Amino acid sequence: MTWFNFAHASSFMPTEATNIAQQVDSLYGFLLIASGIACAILIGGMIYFAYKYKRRTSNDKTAYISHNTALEFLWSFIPLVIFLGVFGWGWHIYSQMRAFPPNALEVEVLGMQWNWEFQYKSGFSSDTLMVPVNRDIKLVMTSKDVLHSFYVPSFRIKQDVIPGRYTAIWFKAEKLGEFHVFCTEFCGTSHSGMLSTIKVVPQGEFDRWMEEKAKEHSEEGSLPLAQLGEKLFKGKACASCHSTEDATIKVGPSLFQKFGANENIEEIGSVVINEDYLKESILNPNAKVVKGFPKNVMPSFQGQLNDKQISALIEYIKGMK
Amino acid sequence: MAASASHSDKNYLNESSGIWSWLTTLDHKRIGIMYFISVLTFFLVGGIFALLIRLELFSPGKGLFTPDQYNQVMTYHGAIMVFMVIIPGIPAILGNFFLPLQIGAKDVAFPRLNLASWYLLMLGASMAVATMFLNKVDTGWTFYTPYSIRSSGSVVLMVIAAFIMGMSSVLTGLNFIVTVHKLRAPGMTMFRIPLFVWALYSTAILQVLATPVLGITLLLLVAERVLGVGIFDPKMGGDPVLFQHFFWFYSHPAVYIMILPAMGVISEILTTFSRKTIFGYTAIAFSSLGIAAVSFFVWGHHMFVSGQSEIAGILFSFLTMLVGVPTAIKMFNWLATLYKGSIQFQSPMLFALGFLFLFAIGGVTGIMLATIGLDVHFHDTYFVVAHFHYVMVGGTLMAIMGGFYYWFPKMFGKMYSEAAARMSFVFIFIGFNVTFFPQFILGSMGMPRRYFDYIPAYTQLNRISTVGSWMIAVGFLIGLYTIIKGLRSGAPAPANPWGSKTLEWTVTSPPPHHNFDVEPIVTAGPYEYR
Amino acid sequence: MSTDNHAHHFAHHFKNAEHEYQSSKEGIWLFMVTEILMFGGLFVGYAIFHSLYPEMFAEGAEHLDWKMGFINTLVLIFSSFTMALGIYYIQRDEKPKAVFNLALTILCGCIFMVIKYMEYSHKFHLGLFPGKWLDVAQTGAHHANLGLYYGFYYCMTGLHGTHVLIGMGLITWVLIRTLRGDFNPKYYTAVEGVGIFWHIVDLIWIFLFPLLYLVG
Amino acid sequence: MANKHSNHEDDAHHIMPFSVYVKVASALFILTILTVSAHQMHLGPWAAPVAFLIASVKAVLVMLFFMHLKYDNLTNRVIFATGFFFLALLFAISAIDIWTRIAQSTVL
Repeated sequence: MTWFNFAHASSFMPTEATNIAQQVDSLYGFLLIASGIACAILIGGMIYFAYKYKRRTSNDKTAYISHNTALEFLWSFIPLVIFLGVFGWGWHIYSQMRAFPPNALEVEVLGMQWNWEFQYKSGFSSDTLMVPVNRDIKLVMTSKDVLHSFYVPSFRIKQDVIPGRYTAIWFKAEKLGEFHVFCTEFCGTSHSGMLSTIKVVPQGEFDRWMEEKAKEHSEEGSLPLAQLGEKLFKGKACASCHSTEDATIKVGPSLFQKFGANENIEEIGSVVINEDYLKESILNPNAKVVKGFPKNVMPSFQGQLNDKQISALIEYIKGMK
Repeated sequence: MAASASHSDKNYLNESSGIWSWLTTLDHKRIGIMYFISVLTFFLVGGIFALLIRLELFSPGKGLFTPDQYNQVMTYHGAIMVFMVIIPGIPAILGNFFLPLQIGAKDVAFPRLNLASWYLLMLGASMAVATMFLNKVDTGWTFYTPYSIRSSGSVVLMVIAAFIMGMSSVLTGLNFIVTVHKLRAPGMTMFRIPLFVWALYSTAILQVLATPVLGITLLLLVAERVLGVGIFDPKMGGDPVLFQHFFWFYSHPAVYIMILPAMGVISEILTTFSRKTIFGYTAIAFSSLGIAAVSFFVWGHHMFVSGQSEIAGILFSFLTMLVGVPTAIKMFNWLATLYKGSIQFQSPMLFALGFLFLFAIGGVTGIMLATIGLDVHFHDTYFVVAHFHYVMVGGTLMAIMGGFYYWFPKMFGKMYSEAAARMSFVFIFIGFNVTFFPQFILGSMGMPRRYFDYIPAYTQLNRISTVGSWMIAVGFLIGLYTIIKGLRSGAPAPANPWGSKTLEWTVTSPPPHHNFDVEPIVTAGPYEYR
Repeated sequence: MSTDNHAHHFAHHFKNAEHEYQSSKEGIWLFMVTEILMFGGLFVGYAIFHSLYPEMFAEGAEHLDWKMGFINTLVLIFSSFTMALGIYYIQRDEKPKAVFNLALTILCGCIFMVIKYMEYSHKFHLGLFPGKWLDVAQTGAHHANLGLYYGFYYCMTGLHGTHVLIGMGLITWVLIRTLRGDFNPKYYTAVEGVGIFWHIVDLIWIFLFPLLYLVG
Repeated sequence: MANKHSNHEDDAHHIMPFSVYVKVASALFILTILTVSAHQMHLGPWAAPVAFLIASVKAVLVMLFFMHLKYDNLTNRVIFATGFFFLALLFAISAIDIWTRIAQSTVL
């Protein structure tokens, strides 16, 4: 497929990190050329006729051509054949996208407003997806709340993530590096902030990372509370809505130097930010929303955090000075 | 009511006066004008929202809005443009005015129903606008579950508004079908009706058959929010993908409700300004019907990655390719109509040629999106945004503008300033390409749609796109100026300023109250330029 | 071909009264298509979820009293019969009989709604509410999502009941017009249209009854 | 042609005899009873198709005689049939999707 390499569009298409990405780009390249020809005929023809047959006198006589069966048959039949060919080509690529290799490394993806969580079989989870290069990876995905869509431009794959059921997608990255993950199904306030990264690394590095993660996971119990809180704060993507190092307002109020301060709550008035308030706001975020911020934005973490983890988070927030 | 009906200068505009005579009118022409005023207002509001979206996207990061405000603006832009501008656009304005005139009828079949449709649209529109002052809706115009079940906006009111506007659309369609079946003048056979009428007729079929399914979908969404019935809610064992099936069963044909009438307008303008009979009348007429029919079979191409089954996806990809054929037929037939014509570049013709240009690009990118393996990459990216704006704005809106300039002399009995109209075309056409062509590239690069913020790599193209949106705005402002100036001080228009052959040009400009003083007898086709 | 001997004046854009009648009737049929497609959406949803959760639907149907549905079916079929007779007598210019049959149709509609009301209040009493409001503990439902079945039950019967009420209103309207003497064998478009609407309401119930009460 | 079409329409509309209405109503009553008795025979997997079949027969009777479709013109019959056709289409393709989905399950 080198003959339309120029249309391979590498100038604006994202890196082709998988074999399927190359195939998709070949088809896209073909379609760009075919479309270019079609547009040249239609638009070029239009411009040529407009120039050639422009009105010269106010009583020009025009040819009376009502139809031409042969021509009409041709311009119905040729597009049909091309369209069906393109359909077949697209089907061929799609069937590869949907043919799950049997021995793939499986990772469970959990989409939620508004971050991705990647859960490995060894029992730990991560907010970035670390995978070994040249290895089939199968992602089994579900959502905790609303529809999301898992999209990796460099792999040319996308699949909606649906609450209440599992969908799947697979890829085999052939290039090392970091690749964007976007959410492409509108999911509310921070839809455009629901980003993640896929890190493709050599097998050795991946194995080391797995070991480290597993160790960290087992050590979580012995971490000091504030450090565990910091880890959870990152892992649950709290930071995408609450700033911790200055008073900048993101989606929600900043938590910097908030502990012990007063906040103005709609309909209730001034409230002191203490342990109880923080705990209530984590478990039941709509109970006391700070004035000026919308309700129903922050998800509840009821059932996702145990008492120790909540204490750890509070400890961490206390320390933001 | 004016008593002196015998006066020879009487036409539909001055046969009676006062606001009440307009609000209670049963005259299809006056109802058309009322639609024109209301849709133009909605368009200005939707257009301002579009400009605000582009302004926010001028730079990555937070600009004008908070993310929630952006999502609301994006939702209202979509909902207003779809339900209140493009769907009623051509059928309700130009269709109402010219369908009876073009087939030699004195009115549409059910004039009261016609007025009721306008009031329904107004009622729905006011409810939609009311949500802007209550809890603003942020679901996108597609109302996908389960987000629309959980969202805190006034989704129920918005959805009922869409339901009511849907009823308005159904009743307009019903009216047009009966009008075309029953009210044609003597000699006006089905194969002598102008192609604009064929297009409206095909559209009307879509309106009647597809909209009820949207109706029940929206009612179920209301039930979902009020009663929690669970049909579309996975928490209750329901299926959000089924919502998408129901939604697109209407909303894909709705895309053709938007574009088919535009194609009809283009056929009228091209023949008039190349003073030549249409090439392949029957092919164009049947391709309208064909597009209408096949459009019901292809809704799932909006759902290739939605979690529907692979088999369904492949089937929909195949069926979608079939819609491409009648569309290609129309394009080639229009091109052949230009061949050996006598082409004049009045502003309606400029808009028609602009339509061909933009629709060609919209069409070929449509084929790319129909190709299932490729759509997995493009789905829900700016490629899709660019594609449907090329079809909806580059197609439908260009046709509305062209059609409006074309029929302006007939509607108001005055000529507009040709220079100003051409100027508006230049700004809209260039601005449109500057705005939306970069979005194809952004989409190829992977920028998802409905994004408040984006990664820095997308900045340059977004900037170009935003600048383009300002050019479009200037173009439409010039257009508005042209219309107002034409209405205030335009030269009186003759009955047939362009030398067209269809029936509406045989009556005075503006037409008399009852359209035809003598019932026309039709003996030939609509485009007999010999 | 002339209809001058009859009082009805047809609208100016029609050629004659018959032309107007045929056009109106086509409009009515087109409207009925939209009714079919709107209700049809619910039936499609019902069929799909029935195939996914057959036991749950069977459980739901067991809570319904088929005798109530059966009586309502008979009432509605009878009302369709009297509606058809109402038109028949107008066609034959027998006004008193037509009025009697139309009134009987309205009465049947009332009976239908009363039985429906009894059914609903009984269901509410048992805690059989739609969707998330269904009281799983009180009803002892085997399927946690039984509310989905009742979602369908209330949406379908509720939308149908709304149509019965609208139909009764429309029949009252044509009844008054009949009493006023607006109709005659040459002009009875409104009665015909309302009749078709009423039969559609009956038609939908004919499917709702076995689907909800029997098969489940 | 429009005018020719409506000119040769029958000026006096078809009036069905009274006995037809009575026969159709009786048939509908009998079929309703039949549905219920079929239900009580516990036909298992056949229950749904049988109930649906009987309902369809009843529906056709109502359409043909009560709604006078039997004596109506072709256009109106085609119009009404179109509604059912597109309904079937909505059902068919949605069902194809739902019945051919390959269920994925969690890997954890």
